[in-house]
Amino acid sequence: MKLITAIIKPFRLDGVKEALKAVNVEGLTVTEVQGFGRQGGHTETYRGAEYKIDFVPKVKLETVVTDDAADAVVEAIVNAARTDKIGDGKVWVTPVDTLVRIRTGERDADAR
Amino acid sequence: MKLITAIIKPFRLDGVKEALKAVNVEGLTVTEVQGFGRQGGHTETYRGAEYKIDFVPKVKLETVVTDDAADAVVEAIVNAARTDKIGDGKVWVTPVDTLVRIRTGERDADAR
Amino acid sequence: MKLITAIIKPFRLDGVKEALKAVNVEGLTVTEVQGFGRQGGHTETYRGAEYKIDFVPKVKLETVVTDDAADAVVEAIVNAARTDKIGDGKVWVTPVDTLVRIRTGERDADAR
Amino acid sequence: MDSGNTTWVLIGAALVLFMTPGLAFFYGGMVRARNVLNMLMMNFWCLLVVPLLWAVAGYSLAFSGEGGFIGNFDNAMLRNLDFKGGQPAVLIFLATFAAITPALISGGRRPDEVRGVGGVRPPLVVAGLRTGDVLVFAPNGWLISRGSLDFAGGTAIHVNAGIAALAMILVLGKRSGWPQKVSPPHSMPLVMLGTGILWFGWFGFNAGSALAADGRAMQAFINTMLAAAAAGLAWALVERIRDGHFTNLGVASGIVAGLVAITPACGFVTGGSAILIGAIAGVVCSYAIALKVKLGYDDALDVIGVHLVGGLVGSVLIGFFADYSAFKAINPDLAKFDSGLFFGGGAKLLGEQLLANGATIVFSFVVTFVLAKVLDATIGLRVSEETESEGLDLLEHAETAYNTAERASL
Amino acid sequence: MDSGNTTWVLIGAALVLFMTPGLAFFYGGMVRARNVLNMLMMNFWCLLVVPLLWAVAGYSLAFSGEGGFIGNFDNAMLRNLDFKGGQPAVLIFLATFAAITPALISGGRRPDEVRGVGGVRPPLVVAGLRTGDVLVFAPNGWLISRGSLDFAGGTAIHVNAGIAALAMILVLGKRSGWPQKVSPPHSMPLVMLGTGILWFGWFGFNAGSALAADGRAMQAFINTMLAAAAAGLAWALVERIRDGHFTNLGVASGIVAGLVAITPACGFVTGGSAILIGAIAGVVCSYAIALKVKLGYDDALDVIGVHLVGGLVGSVLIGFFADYSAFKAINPDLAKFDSGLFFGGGAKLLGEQLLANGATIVFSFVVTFVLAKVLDATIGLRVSEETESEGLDLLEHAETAYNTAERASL
Amino acid sequence: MDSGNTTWVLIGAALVLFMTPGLAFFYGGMVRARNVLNMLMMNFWCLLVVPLLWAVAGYSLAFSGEGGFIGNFDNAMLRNLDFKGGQPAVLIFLATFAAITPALISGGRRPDEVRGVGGVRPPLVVAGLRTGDVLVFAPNGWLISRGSLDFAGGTAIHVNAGIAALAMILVLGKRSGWPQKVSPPHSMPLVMLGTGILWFGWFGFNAGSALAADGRAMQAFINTMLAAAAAGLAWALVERIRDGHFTNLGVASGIVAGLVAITPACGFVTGGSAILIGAIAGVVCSYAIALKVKLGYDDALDVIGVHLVGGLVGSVLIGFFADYSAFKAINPDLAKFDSGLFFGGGAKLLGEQLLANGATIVFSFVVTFVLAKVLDATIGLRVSEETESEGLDLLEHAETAYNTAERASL
Ligand SMILES: Nc1ncnc2c1ncn2[C@@H]1O[C@H](COP(=O)(O)OP(=O)(O)O)[C@@H](O)[C@H]1O
Ligand SMILES: Nc1ncnc2c1ncn2[C@@H]1O[C@H](COP(=O)(O)OP(=O)(O)O)[C@@H](O)[C@H]1O
Ligand SMILES: Nc1ncnc2c1ncn2[C@@H]1O[C@H](COP(=O)(O)OP(=O)(O)O)[C@@H](O)[C@H]1O
Repeated sequence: MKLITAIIKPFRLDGVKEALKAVNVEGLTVTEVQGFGRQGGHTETYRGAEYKIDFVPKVKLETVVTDDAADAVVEAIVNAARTDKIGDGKVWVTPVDTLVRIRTGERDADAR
Repeated sequence: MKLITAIIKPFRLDGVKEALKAVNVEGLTVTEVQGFGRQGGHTETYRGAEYKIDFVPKVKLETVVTDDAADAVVEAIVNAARTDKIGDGKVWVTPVDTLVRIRTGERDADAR
Repeated sequence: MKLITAIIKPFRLDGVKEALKAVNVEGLTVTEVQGFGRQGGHTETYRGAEYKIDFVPKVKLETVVTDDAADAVVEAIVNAARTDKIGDGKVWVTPVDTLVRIRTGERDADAR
Repeated sequence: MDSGNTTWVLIGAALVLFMTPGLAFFYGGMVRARNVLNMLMMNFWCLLVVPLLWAVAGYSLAFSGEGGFIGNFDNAMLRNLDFKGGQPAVLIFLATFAAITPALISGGRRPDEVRGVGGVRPPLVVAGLRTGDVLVFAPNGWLISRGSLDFAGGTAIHVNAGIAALAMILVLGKRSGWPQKVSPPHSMPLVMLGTGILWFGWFGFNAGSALAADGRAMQAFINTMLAAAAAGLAWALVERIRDGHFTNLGVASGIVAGLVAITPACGFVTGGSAILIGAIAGVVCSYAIALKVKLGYDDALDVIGVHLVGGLVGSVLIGFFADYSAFKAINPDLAKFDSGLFFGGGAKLLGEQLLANGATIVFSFVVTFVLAKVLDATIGLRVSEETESEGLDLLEHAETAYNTAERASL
Repeated sequence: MDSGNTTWVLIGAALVLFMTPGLAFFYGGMVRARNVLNMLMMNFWCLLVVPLLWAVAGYSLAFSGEGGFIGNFDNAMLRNLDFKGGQPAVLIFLATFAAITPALISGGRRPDEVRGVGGVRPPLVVAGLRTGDVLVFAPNGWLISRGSLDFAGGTAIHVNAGIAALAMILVLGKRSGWPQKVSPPHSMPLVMLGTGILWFGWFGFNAGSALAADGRAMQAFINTMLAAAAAGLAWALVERIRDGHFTNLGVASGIVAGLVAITPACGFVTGGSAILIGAIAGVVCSYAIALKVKLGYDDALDVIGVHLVGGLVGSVLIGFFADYSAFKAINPDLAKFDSGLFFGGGAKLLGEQLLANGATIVFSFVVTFVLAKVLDATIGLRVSEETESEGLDLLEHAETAYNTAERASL
Repeated sequence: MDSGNTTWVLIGAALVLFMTPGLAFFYGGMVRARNVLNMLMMNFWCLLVVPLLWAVAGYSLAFSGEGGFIGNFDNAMLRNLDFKGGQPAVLIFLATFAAITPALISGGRRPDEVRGVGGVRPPLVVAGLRTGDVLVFAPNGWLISRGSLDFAGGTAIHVNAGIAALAMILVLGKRSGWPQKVSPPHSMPLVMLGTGILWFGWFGFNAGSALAADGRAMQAFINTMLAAAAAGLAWALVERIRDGHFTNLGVASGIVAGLVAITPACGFVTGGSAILIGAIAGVVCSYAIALKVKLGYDDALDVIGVHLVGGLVGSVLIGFFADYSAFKAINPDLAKFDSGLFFGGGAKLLGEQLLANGATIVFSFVVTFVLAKVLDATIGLRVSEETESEGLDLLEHAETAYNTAERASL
């Protein structure tokens, strides 16, 4: 199994979710995160004093898939998340030894 | 070392934590996440307009353990998190090259 | 590629970020998490009733780096995050099959 | 009624109306984030239902005619009101009192536990009940005509609502996990906002009850200020000594306990007595809230510890501190009332106070208990375990209180 | 003006001033967390600009002199005010009315969509416009002198602001994704806080408009209470039956709809009529808000469904429910007004009410539409797509509403 | 005191009481989420302690007898009050003033830095001090009897509290990391809520200080409205030009600066002057807040930039704008006061204003500085570094403000 992790722009979450459904991903887990990268942050002003915020809100998406589905899933995410603007984010793939569905105890491909 | 990641129902967190203590897990990290899966979401109504929320609040739990402890830990989590209802969540295991305790620089099994 | 994950004290985030810049890490993703470990939690009192909170706020930091940069990055984090007090946190390293930059489709080292 | 007194009574009514949202925030801040909307609903609901009942018949049944237990329909649907004498102003002032009484009971349970059709049935029913209750405490009513004193509704409202809450709680039973597993207030700033609004509005409640901007209103106003301050301070000091910290919730609870305690007394006692009544209420209530664990009733928001006990403390202490001569000096035309034990009036008033509160407790407890039992047996009052863990806001109201996550901003 | 009436009018002014922050929270809670500060700004901004315009010339143009359409500059810069008669108190009371009128329009669009220099230009410009509008509704104005009735500004303020909001909305077009993609209120407790403050302040708005603490003020106060309660209840019941749940937003919306509807009527009708007007407004408005999707205008905060429709309902129902003889009984010196269809006055008043509202709608719509078109063509009213997705608070005001994350606590 | 004036003064007292929670939210919103409860506590604490001190002896020492520097104990424990003349109403009105004065100082430091037993010691001690201070500004006091003017406490309260805050700040030193590392307001809606409550309550503060609902009260009310609006607008425009954005915090700060500046002046100047005073205060304060970085004192919540500077601006401008003849026209019986430089009164009044403020600054600074030094040397005023990073709420009060996480809902 593979764990696909993606960092994307929050407003693309809906689109990516639909794209994932289209490649038969049935479950995923989403976390609100703060990203730091080339995109840079922004500045806020309070009573004339500037606050530099380096971080940008991003959404992290994790889904465990079978080995042979991994490439298609990565591709689906990249296509759906892309806006061609800086800060679109990353996708990475890590190996998973085993996946268990808590409710049934099913393993790996059956547990997705 | 292995990283055990579990997505569980929030109200099971306390139970799972106790179960993990019982199998000598001394540290873990918890994140609030949103899950998407078979369980489905819910609908809210504001001034007659329906808002479909696809995501369900879940808790993500991460703990790095020694290779030989991994199976017992997975089992402990599965047993404690199970409610036999849809949406109970997943556990997965990924390989870890090394673990360091920041305070002491200890490595791997000693760093847990 | 390697994924370096660190759990640190929130107030060390700025310092660690600077230390990572110094070792050429150009992107990272940050999550607010709750830690459970040796450090212990705290107690709150409401109308005389005690609430034991086991968890401590921590920050999780994830960055994907090239294999040969991994050791230096771990070291940079450990040095910058260390306060020598209990609860300083952990760093762990996991293998990454591939990394993609969404905006360009670049892979691995180029995608950082 | 002259323009000054009319302004006094109407602004008083507006202030008391504002107290109900204040109460909603005071309680709403204490519950979990997933139940706060149900708590707000239970309170706002009282503002929707009770004034209508009051206008249609409630006021008339309570205040018109000569009946010792119940009035007549002479003023039903607002008919035959004496505008010159200011009767409509008094009517609407009292409507806001009638509205907040059942709202107080809403704190009787964390909403985790109370269900109903859409979470509003119990307050609805209880609203009807309470409006009825007030009848017994009407000016010509049995208790009042015997000589017991209750200036702004300490017995009629706080003791009454507090004991009703206890009856509800006993019918409902404990939350699962209580008292081991409880949860902290989800928003203390909301609690403090509620406290600020309550204190502000309570001047209308207490001093407004003089129904004229006169010397007695001044004294009631001063008493309200001092008792709240003394009780807040007393509760905070108890917590500091007993638990080690001054807490905001302690200060807020103490302020409310002091306001409750001075409510029945504020038009009968002088400033020094008000300070004492406040301080005593602060100390007594700060210990009374611990009884729930010892005696095993799950009074999540401490309606009993604060409103029942606070109201009792204030009402009973009238028996010691009432001072007719001081008020006679302010207003020579004032109708006679008995002074208390410490002010030359002997024990008679104390006896009347004990009797009035005892009768109220028995009456209100029995009525509410029977009603709650009937409701529980027929439609069921407890929410399901699923609702308890998912939260009432979503399941009963299809709403969530806070949508600040990025997800919500998609 | 005696001390009682002076107190009445000045406290009324303070209450109405407090309504604008209340409105800010009512609307602010409904928008997304990333746009709430822009919403608050649009409301507070009205409090900064309008009272100044009012003092410099607005009041004088509206109220001095004999002109049927516009006054003169006799009272400009607060000159020549009659302190004995209480004119300054009335002036500042009305200033707070002038301020809240453009604030109502701010709800005309979720701020996601309205831009300007720093997000404040449209309300600024519209503030000038509105202050001007009021001229037409001055006491000597054409509409009023024909005999139409508007006690506290149902037509002049709510219908006026509501139709102006519609004009703005038509110029601005729809948000991208509307009506498929919308977002829930970011903070319902903030909405309920706003509701509580609005109800509280509205007593000053309506009963204060009697400009004396007299019998008519009492009646207006009672009507305000009952109509709000009836409308809140009606809206909640519609939702329960239609959508399956009682919701807090429904209760809040109903309360506001009832307050809007009783605004023009509160000094002309009695309590039973107020309950009916409230109940009708609650039902009608709870359905009116669905029109936006059917007819395709993106009225995100339902200013049209609540203020325009609510104001119309109340104003037209005066034509049925106005009851001169009841008010004559309260105050024998009261100037004559026509009674409504149900109270022996025939259809004349109804005709006048329809005419007055029709004229207001045409006038206000045309003026605002032209103005908005000009603004849109010259400086542009819509924010860019980037601003829409990043949030106005950050891009227009360089602020964010909530910084509670650990990150913010570094 | 007739019913109208009694209502005026008592409602004024209720409004001023409500200002202290308003101030708590205004400041509380500006600090970090982990310190907000300590900020609320410091403000509510003043409401608990000061009214009691005031009733027991403070009022009497300030207002009874003929002493130029201090009164006597004739009215201690509320004895010998003249109910007919309305003395009790005035007493409790002033109690709320006494309470908010030390609350203002609480903004003198972000709570990150101030410790004490449970975080309340400094305000407690300072409360005693401030209550004492007021003695010097009593009606028979030295400064007032020389002819300087201070209608509602601009010098006695705002300058006094502002300079005391500066003394505290100089003793406490800078927060670690300041001014490089600071943190943004944790909740701007809370700040705006505080602003709304403050403006609302300030009508009681300023216009209530006329102690009668008369022409002067009307003028003071109008001035309060206009100065706040002008200052809010001025500050917002400065920010727009200087920093590029209109900000909510700027609008809020401007409103408060305008309210502070008009406080001493509102009963001596006419509307046009009020607009100018407000506008000048808005501009001056918006620049004054930048001084802290240049001069190196860590005035985290800008008590100095807003209250000290705003109070000074208003108080000194009385020397230019006071207009006796205008007020004489409103009330022929008005006691004489000097007019200002622009209104034919010459420079005498300006001199008195400068002297009064100078004396206040020296007196209050020295007293507070010495006191703070003593406290710092004995019990220590700064919190430990650990407390600074963990947050005062948890360590000093064992509470956390927000528990909205799922974790909290377990
Ligand atoms: N090496 C990395 N490891 C983990 N996350 C990263 C890494 N680099 C970037 N990110 C995440 O991806 C987001 C986008 O990266 P950024 O460099 O801003 O733009 P782009 O992806 O277009 O190159 C960042 O905000 C951060 O959350
Ligand atoms: N393939 C997956 N990868 C990552 N997380 C998943 C995956 N499938 C499900 N999840 C997580 O597990 C939760 C429960 O899954 P769900 O399909 O709803 O029920 P069940 O676990 O009973 O099959 C989801 O809400 C989601 O957070
Ligand atoms: N085995 C583990 N796996 C994952 N996270 C851990 C583990 N042990 C500790 N942590 C995280 O590291 C934090 C610090 O650990 P703790 O045991 O308190 O102190 P220390 O790191 O000094 O030994 C914890 O709060 C938790 O977030």
